[in-house]
Amino acid sequence: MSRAFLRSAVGLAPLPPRGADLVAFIAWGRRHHILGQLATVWEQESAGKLADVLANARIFAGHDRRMLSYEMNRIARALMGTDIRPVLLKGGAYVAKALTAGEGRRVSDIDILVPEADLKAVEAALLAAGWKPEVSTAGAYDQHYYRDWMHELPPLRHARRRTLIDVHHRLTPRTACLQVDHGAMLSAARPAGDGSLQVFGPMDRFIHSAVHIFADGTFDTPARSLIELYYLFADLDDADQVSLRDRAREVGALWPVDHALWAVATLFGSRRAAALRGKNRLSRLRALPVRLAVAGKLREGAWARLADVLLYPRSHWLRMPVGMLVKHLLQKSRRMISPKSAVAGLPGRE
Amino acid sequence: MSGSWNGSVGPEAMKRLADHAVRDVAAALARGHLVLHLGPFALALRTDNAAARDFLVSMYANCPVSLDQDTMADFSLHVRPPNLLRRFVRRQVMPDPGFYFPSVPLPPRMGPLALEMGMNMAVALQCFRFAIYHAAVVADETGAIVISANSGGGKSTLAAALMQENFRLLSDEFAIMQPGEPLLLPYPRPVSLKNASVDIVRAFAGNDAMSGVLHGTPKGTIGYRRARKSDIAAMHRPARGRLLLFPTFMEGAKAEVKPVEAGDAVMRFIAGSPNYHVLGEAAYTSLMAFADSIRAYDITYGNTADSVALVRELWTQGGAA
Amino acid sequence: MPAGPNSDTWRWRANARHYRTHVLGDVTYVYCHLSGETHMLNLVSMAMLDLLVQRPYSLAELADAFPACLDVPVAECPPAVVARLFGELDDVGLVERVSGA
Amino acid sequence: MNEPRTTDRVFLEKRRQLLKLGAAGVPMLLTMKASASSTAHSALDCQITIPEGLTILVSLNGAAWISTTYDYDGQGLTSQKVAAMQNQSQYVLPAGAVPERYRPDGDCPDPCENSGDDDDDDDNWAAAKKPRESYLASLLDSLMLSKPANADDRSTQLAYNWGNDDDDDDDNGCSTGGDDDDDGNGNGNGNGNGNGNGGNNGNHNGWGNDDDDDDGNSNYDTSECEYKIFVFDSQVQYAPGDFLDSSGNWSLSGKLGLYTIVAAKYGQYYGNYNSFPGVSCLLSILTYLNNH
Repeated sequence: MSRAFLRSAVGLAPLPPRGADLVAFIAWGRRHHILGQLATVWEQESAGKLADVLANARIFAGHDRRMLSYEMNRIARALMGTDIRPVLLKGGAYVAKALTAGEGRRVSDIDILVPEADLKAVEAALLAAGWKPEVSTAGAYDQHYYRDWMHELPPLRHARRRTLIDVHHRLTPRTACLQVDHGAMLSAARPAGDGSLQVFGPMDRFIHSAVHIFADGTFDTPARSLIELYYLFADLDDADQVSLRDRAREVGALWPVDHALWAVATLFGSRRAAALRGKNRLSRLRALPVRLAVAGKLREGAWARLADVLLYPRSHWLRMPVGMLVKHLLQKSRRMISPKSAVAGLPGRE
Repeated sequence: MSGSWNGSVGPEAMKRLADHAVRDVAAALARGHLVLHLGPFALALRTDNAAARDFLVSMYANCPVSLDQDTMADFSLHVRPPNLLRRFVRRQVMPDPGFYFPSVPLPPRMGPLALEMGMNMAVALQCFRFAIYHAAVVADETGAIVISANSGGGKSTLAAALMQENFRLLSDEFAIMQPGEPLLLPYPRPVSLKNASVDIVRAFAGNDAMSGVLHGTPKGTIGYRRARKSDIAAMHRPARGRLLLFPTFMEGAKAEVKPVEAGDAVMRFIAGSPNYHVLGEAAYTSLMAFADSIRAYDITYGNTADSVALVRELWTQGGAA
Repeated sequence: MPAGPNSDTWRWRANARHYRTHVLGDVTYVYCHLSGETHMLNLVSMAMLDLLVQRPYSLAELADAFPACLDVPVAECPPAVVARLFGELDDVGLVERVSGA
Repeated sequence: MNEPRTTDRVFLEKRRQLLKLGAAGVPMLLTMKASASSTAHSALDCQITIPEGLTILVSLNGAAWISTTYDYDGQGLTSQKVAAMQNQSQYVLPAGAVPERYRPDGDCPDPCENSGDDDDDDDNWAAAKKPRESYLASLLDSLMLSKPANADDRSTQLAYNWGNDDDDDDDNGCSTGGDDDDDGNGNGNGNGNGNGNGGNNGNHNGWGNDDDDDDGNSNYDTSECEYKIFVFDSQVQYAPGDFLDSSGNWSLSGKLGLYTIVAAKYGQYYGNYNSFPGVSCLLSILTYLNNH
């Protein structure tokens, strides 16, 4: 069922013809926060209540997009006079480059990547321009956790606009077993807009998305992530498609990219992606858990919960060596009983 | 495949809630297939709560509804127990608009409140096709009176009183503004009354106009004044704003009127909107046109009769701004 | 208040195509396309915005020109005040730096 | 579009007046905000009812015990009373749950050293920005002071200086009330009083009896300075949304502030479990804020 929905979502298949199925399809899109993407594909061909629902989603996504563009403008403004050119990651990049992957996409925050050497300067510039450490992670332990173990600064929230920014200096945590060569990707980045910001090239965008989805997280938004991969893949020209796996190998991200190609090939029926995978398939044993989890997440309900069980330990395992993981979980559980944050109930993430 | 995907049956041909057998209504409600078509919105409802169901059947009798699973809705609302355990251990009920929003759990007898709160939430937090402002709206043929919601200002009581004066009810809770144009759209749901207002409105509107009363809710004593058949019949007819009021009720106060500059009025009005910023330019355009077409006043009053007399006077003087 | 660093040599302008205005009495409501925000400007901030539409100014030039534009002596509108008012416009993205300056 | 106006004398004068305000730091540009404030939002204008006699005991490290049954005699804290209260508490929050401004200062032997209550900045009371809220908060607080006489005084004094002038007679050696009082005087005059006074007020209520001067027990029992107790003498109903400003930031002070914090913390740790009074109302507001 879900696979059919995914294909309808990107316009590879028509909308479900029966009323009840169409209602179920829209409900599915709503649950997965992809109504905006559905709107970009289907609003023009819709009428009546369906058109209303899609228009509503388009307007909401338009707001996110405006917010994102403006945040980019503000980041460039904050860094004016320095020669730091942050790379926009994920949604920010898709919007800056007007990619299909960015259309109708819901966003809650903006991610940028800067060389580690510039990290302090970037943080200082942002703080001077009105960003503040996010309350929910302002505690000493969280600060230490982010700074020492992770691949980003603790999130900053702008005091007036209340938007969040994640400043990364690498693409996977320092402690993760997968170490992507972010330096290579950073130096291949290209200017966006007026040149004060940058974006990755198309291949690196796909690679980063694959890393983010399969090697760094709990896969919380499966439909959204998979649709993103599909569009990013479609955005590659022939030469890029052919070179994709080589580039992935070069930057040390081959296995997530192979997972991603598997997803695009299997779920969206892309022959091109299937051909690229060719004989270089991952050993079934390594591939199986992730793929089961993807399938489970897509099915929702009990399957999704099962997938969570598979994925939650995995997401941590991907990020930290075992000893450190034990320490972190211990600290986390202790924090449940002994919170560091002194300010109660303030709006924060999670 | 052009224009064929509409996902709904023609709302004009739809039966009223009262025309359906209660048993069918209950069955559709239990499955979440009951779709209420009111003004610009179609709302899919689901509940097992008997109090909420009875309330719906009584207060929304004249609204068009569909009971089949083929009908697309703008929003869906599930009035349900907070979790499985609560269903048995200590029965409670709460609105669940489909996104994470753990609202105040209520005892089952307060199902109607959970339903009404949920319907407000569904619109306030999920509607982006129209700019929503926290205000009551009533209108006659010449235009609309928008009553902004000051806390304790008596917005709903005043709206109910003006219904008695032959204004039609557009909405008790939201001024729903068309993007790009200063048109206000009707969404005529029951008028929600708190504490002393319940009896005040009952006294002039009559018992038949009222719902039962819920005591001891998180908002105090709550009762509803139903939208009339004529209000429902006009639910697709928008109105143009002429008067914007910021009411303050003060026990025993002398009735008083003070003009509010349009610039100030706009600022206050936006502060009561949950979605102004989401609509961006379209909301700005319609709001500026609205500001040009209204006169705005702070009004202070000590009783309902005063407030009605005062509004009558403002309404007849000056014509359109 | 300003949204980032500033330098006396950088020149700034307001681009009227980036926003819409609507006058309501003494205040002007400004919708900014870029941010999607609506701002309420009073006669002073609106005067500065109007001035910056005409041609680019550096902060130093603005400190000279703005009191004259308001028809007040510099003592009533010293450079620090001009800088603060400019900062308010800068903070909400109503002004942009002219490239190459 | 304002060409014709610019030559008008009245217009020029208006601008001049505004410029004076601008020079004094008043913003000349306001950005419109759709409201995150719950008062504007019917779904969120829920009220919390704090049951009569509810007590909150706060320890040095910011842990809290909440009881609806413990009957505090108002005669100062002793280790027995602390133990009894903890025994009767239905809800417990771990160390760190309560912000420092509500904690005892712990400086038992030292009479009234300034507790360095410098947390003004994590409140949003600063300057004259939120007169309405501070007024509201103080008014609400004043409605539930332990001593009715004070309540009357204070409710007429609005947010200004209230609590400083009256009974805060620094009578007992380790009362933080003394400290807060100093604080309050320091910034209260400039009306940034929310915090100092809030804490102050809380002190009064809990320690209201400190006035009775029974320092005797605190000489041998450090409970007085290692714990602080807050008592709600009568049932109180309030809307926590009133403590939110239009950006969705909290301005919390006084006993109601403490209660709001404690309820929010409880909700954060335990959700709806065990029905802490008002927790679902707060959860609904917090969730709304987090999603917007």
